[in-house]
Amino acid sequence: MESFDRRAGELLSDDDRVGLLRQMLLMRAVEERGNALYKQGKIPGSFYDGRGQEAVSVGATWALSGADPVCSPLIRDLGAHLVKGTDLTQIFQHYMGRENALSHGREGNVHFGDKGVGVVGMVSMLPDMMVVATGLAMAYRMRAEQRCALTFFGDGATSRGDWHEAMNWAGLDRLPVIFLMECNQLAYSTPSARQFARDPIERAAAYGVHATTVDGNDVEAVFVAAHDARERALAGDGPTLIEAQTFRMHGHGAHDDARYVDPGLIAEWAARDPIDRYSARLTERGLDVTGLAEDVAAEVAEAVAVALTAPMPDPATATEGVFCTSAPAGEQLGRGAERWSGFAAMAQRLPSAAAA
Amino acid sequence: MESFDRRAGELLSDDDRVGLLRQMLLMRAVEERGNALYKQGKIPGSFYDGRGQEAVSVGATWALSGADPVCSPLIRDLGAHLVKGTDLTQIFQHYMGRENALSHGREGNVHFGDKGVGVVGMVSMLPDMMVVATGLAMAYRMRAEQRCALTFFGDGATSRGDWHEAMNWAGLDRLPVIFLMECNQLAYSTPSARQFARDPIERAAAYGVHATTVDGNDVEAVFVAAHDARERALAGDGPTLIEAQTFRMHGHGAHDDARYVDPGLIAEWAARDPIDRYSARLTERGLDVTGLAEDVAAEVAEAVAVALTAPMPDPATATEGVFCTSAPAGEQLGRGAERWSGFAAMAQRLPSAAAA
Amino acid sequence: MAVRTYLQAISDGLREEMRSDERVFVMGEDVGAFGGAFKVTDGLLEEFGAARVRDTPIAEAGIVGTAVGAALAGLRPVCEMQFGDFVACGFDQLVNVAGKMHYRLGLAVPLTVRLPVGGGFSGGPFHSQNPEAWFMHAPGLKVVAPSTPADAKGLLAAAIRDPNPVIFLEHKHLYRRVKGEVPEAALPTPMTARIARPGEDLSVFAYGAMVHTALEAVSELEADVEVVDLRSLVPLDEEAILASVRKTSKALVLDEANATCAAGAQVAALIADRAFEDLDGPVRRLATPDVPIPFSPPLEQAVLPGTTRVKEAIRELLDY
Amino acid sequence: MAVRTYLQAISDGLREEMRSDERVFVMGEDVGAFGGAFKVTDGLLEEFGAARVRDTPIAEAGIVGTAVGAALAGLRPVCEMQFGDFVACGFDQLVNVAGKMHYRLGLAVPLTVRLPVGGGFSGGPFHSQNPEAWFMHAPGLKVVAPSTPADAKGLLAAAIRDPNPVIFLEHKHLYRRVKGEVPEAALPTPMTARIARPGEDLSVFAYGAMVHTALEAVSELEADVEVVDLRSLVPLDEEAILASVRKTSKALVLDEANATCAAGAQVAALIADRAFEDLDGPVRRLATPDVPIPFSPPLEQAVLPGTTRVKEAIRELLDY
Ligand SMILES: Cc1ncc(C[n+]2csc(CCOP(=O)(O)OP(=O)(O)O)c2C)c(N)n1
Ligand SMILES: Cc1ncc(C[n+]2csc(CCOP(=O)(O)OP(=O)(O)O)c2C)c(N)n1
Ligand SMILES: [Mg+2]
Ligand SMILES: [Mg+2]
Repeated sequence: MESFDRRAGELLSDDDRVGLLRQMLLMRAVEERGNALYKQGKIPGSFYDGRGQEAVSVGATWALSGADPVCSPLIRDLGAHLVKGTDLTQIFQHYMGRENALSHGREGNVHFGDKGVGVVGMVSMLPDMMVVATGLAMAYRMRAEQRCALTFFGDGATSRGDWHEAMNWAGLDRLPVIFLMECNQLAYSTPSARQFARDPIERAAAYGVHATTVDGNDVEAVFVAAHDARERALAGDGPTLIEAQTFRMHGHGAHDDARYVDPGLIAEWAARDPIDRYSARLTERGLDVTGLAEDVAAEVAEAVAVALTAPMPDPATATEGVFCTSAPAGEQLGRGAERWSGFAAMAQRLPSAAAA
Repeated sequence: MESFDRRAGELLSDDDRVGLLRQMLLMRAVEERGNALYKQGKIPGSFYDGRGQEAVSVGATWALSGADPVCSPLIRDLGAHLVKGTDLTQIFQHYMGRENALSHGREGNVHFGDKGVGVVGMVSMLPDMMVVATGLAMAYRMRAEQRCALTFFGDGATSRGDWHEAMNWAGLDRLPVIFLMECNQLAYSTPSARQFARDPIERAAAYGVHATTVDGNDVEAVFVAAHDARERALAGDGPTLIEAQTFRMHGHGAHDDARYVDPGLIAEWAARDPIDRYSARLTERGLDVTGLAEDVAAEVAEAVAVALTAPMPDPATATEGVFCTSAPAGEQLGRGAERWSGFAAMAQRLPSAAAA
Repeated sequence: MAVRTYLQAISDGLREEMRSDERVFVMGEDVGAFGGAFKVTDGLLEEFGAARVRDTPIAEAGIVGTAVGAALAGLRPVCEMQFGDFVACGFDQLVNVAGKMHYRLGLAVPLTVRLPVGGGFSGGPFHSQNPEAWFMHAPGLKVVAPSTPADAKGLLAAAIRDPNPVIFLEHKHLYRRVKGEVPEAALPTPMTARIARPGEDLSVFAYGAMVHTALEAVSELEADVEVVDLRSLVPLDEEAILASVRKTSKALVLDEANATCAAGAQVAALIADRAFEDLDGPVRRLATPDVPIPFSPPLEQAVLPGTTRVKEAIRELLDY
Repeated sequence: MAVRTYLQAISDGLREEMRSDERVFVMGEDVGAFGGAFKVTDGLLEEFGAARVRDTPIAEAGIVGTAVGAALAGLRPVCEMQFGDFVACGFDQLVNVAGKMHYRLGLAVPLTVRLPVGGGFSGGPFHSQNPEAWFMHAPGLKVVAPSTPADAKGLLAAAIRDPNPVIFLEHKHLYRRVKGEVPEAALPTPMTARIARPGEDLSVFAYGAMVHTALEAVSELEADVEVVDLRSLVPLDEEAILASVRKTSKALVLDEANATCAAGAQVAALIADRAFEDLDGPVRRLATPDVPIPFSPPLEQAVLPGTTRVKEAIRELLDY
């Protein structure tokens, strides 16, 4: 693995660091509450979380500019939605199948998007959205825009043909897209060793795709890898495959007790919990992060309280919206939150650009 | 490229050599006649040939035992059918859409198979049959049979998802399958440079697939590569990707004048014609190959003459056979011709096996 | 006869076919130690070993395509799609490779693809689909859709023994909800329709979960309604359909799938063409409108055909 | 108005949309310098450059999926499948990604996929298919099928300007065989049916190449037959269909696609449900039986519906 520490030191401010921790805490708190709501029967269907993998989606999305879309976060990547700025209350309403602005009850789980902040919701067929992200990148290249697209997928998803079509296409056209492979060592019950003989990262170069492996439980390392991939993309140097090594700490979904996973492995990875590690690191660094968890808990509690008062969708609307009836005016994907302090710093240096 | 000459010297008898040349001549003669029949309006639809690529299908198939299927030869790979022993007259009847034992008029072009000799006909969707060949290999492995499957595909076909699923699957399970990539530098009008950024052969190792590149216009080199791949497969060492470097000397099909191809390139490759080169080499070696072309011409002429007397299929049969109505008794794929002298030599050493 | 759930009956059927024919094997994502997403293959790994209970990569084209190869080599693969929805990723291998092989080349492809299908439990747009019509419109594929435990077991045996590729639809909502007597012996169910409830005044045609919806609706009405469980969609038991209409003169065709070009459209078109003279009223259809299946319960209930709407449709048609 | 072939009309339509809207671009295999397998995109590279006339790898999922991405980014991709048959390889991206995006997430996917379809020239099982019913049975996709040069151009404009994914079926057998007047101006054709020939005694419903088969058959008969060119399959112009049946009381539904669950099944089922009282005879269907399209001319002619069989069916139904 490359050394990310030094680069992180150069790139991240203390505000960034606190922000990264906060978003990871938020992701965990939302998902813990989600699991509880599921068990209380308030979330229909099923519930999936990314416990232990918070550093991946939070770290990577932190590196995006407001105009860089995520297409798409997957079931372990709630952090991408949060970093981009999707409203918490809406997320809970969505989870519970209540009327909400994200999916109007048409979708559940992490299958939401928020076009306003530039997040395209996932489809279940893995990894279809890699191809769509490649298409976004193709459009940016065609319009000579300084933007790139970020897409997530698991180790298991690399076995499907669409993985290949996206890798090949992006490599061929040197497109500004970041492929983030979340190697949590499992695909449902199937270990990576039954998914591929050799780590897909080894194929990247032979697609014309730059590749890098990071500790997926180190949020700064993930951030740096995504940051560098974005720079490369914007410089016209093509796509990057980032492999984030991590571990799925819960079952595949709330219904799955994951008894097929070696408890020793879970204990080992628990000791590397991305949130605990990062809290300790920031404390060591002299940052006060003691109040964050409480803040976050309050934020979640409030969002849930409001969400619980939201009505269910009106059944009369069930068949509406299959087709779009008026042409979208201009681009549909809006700007998400811009978290990395580097963007603000650049904007200060370029006041006219900031005004635009 | 590896050195194949020495190995060819060890493996091939003079009978093999004459046989290889004869089959290449036969492929060319059949296709020349096919093009003529197409232009005369006797072959409906379209016609595709593999001119200049004869060494690939002939050389590779020569290395197969009778029980090793080809699944499937593609439009440039008539030689695989011929080496396996499919009847010439039936082939012409098939081309012309007359009643025939191979497809009963349901198929055209090189889209035929001959289950009796262990050849599964291609489907057009590229490269779907790679996956099917992988499944044959999976079955052989499950039954612990000493067999392997050979499958062909072009450089262009490597861009599709099924290429990846087959490569990954075969590598994962170390299956006895030979992937023969026919790199003729074009996919219809599209040059390889617009198909992939980096040669797919570079990805093979990272799938757990052994890889080798050969001069696809050198029939002995192709034979040796296939022979070694088969040995590896039977030894349990998994799949091999053979890249045969060659060039498409005609248009994509009979309708295509290929004016998009640089004439200089065609001239360059014409000088490396696999048949001319091999004839010269055998002559140099002291083998008399002067009569072969004439023999072959006579064989083709006779087959065509008979085929031209065959009736068109009975329209009343058009809807028959969509479903199989009686369970096949045992394996459907029979034994093809066994061409390589090495098999006969082995059989002599093992008389009981020969009797079986 | 033992009482088994629909799910247990499928498991039993699979186990018995594997016991009696060593060519039969199962493959799919997480079908081994995990026993499959719905536990249909639970216990098979222990009994038959990893060679015959094969965990695969996430590669639906790979699953279908390698199964075609294995079938050509003389084996009898039974593929599980984790959810029927994912069959879209193996669509080409099914319709173009498996389905056309026998017609084109005379090669039989004895292959079964099990599809857990259907909605009703907030599965949302990607875990609730009923894709059978796509395959009915692809020559060379058989399609069966049992509604009872006995037929689930019997049709699975029939599918596995059939020398053709067979799409086996198992409705997720029936898995644990429906129980019934299942013969111990592995008797294949013929691919024909079944009169689920005889009647004289109106015929309801349904398959899979909709058979239960129809029966429930009829049980709440005072009317002599026949319910025909199609069981097999390809081949479609046209004679049984026409015979029922000839008797009752009124037809309601039910579908959980999206309405346009659904199985029910084919059944209705058949009746309109070949039983026109016997009809005393329009051929009514009830199906899910052409929308992806929404996640939220009130929305999902609004689109899936339920007993209330079935009863209404029956009443209206009886009064016609 | 200039006289153009069906193929030229499609080319013209594409060129004009590209001229008037810089967001429109084309992509597909060999669409650039080569001008496409059928030469529909001939000359576009020269006029619009390689950025807007994009040769792609052989990757149908890639073509559809990247087009979805480009559409989300505000462009208007027009994808060419080299033959409509290969759309099976991009099926999942179409039905699961493109088709459901707006309903699920409120994102419009203005995307056109051109499918050269149909048989009649010994294309065999993989170059002759009519896959429209698969997409009619996938919510969120529009499906149009012009039969004349004017409609080919007009419906292409309508498809490209539509904010939804539209499957544009262009029948290969019409490309050079059919000529007609085409307005110079780029007027989109509404996605509604068209009376191709008015009549009082019987309605024939058809689309694509079958419209010409129907017209030819009718022209050889002494009868007052109406031919309705559906033009759009999704949305389906139900009112026009019902109005025609109300007038003529007899319906024949034609399909070049395989019969089961075809577009024609949907039309027939619609008539049987909603125009029952107006019917004076069975709703007859004529379609290709459920077989892959065979290569050999006598076999292909035996399965595709031709004028002889259409005439027979019309006569029979008139005499009913
Ligand atoms: C094409 C496809 N096949 C099957 C599934 C069912 N499925 C959902 S998640 C999953 C495992 C995914 O594993 P991985 O890609 O490693 O992601 P992880 O869950 O580990 O984050 C499977 C098989 C699917 N979603 N898509
Ligand atoms: C999935 C798919 N898409 C498109 C085609 C149309 N097509 C037929 S041959 C061909 C070019 C194939 O190129 P390559 O694989 O290099 O084989 P070659 O013709 O050069 O032998 C194309 C695009 C196809 N057969 N299959
Ligand atoms: Mg994983
Ligand atoms: Mg090629």
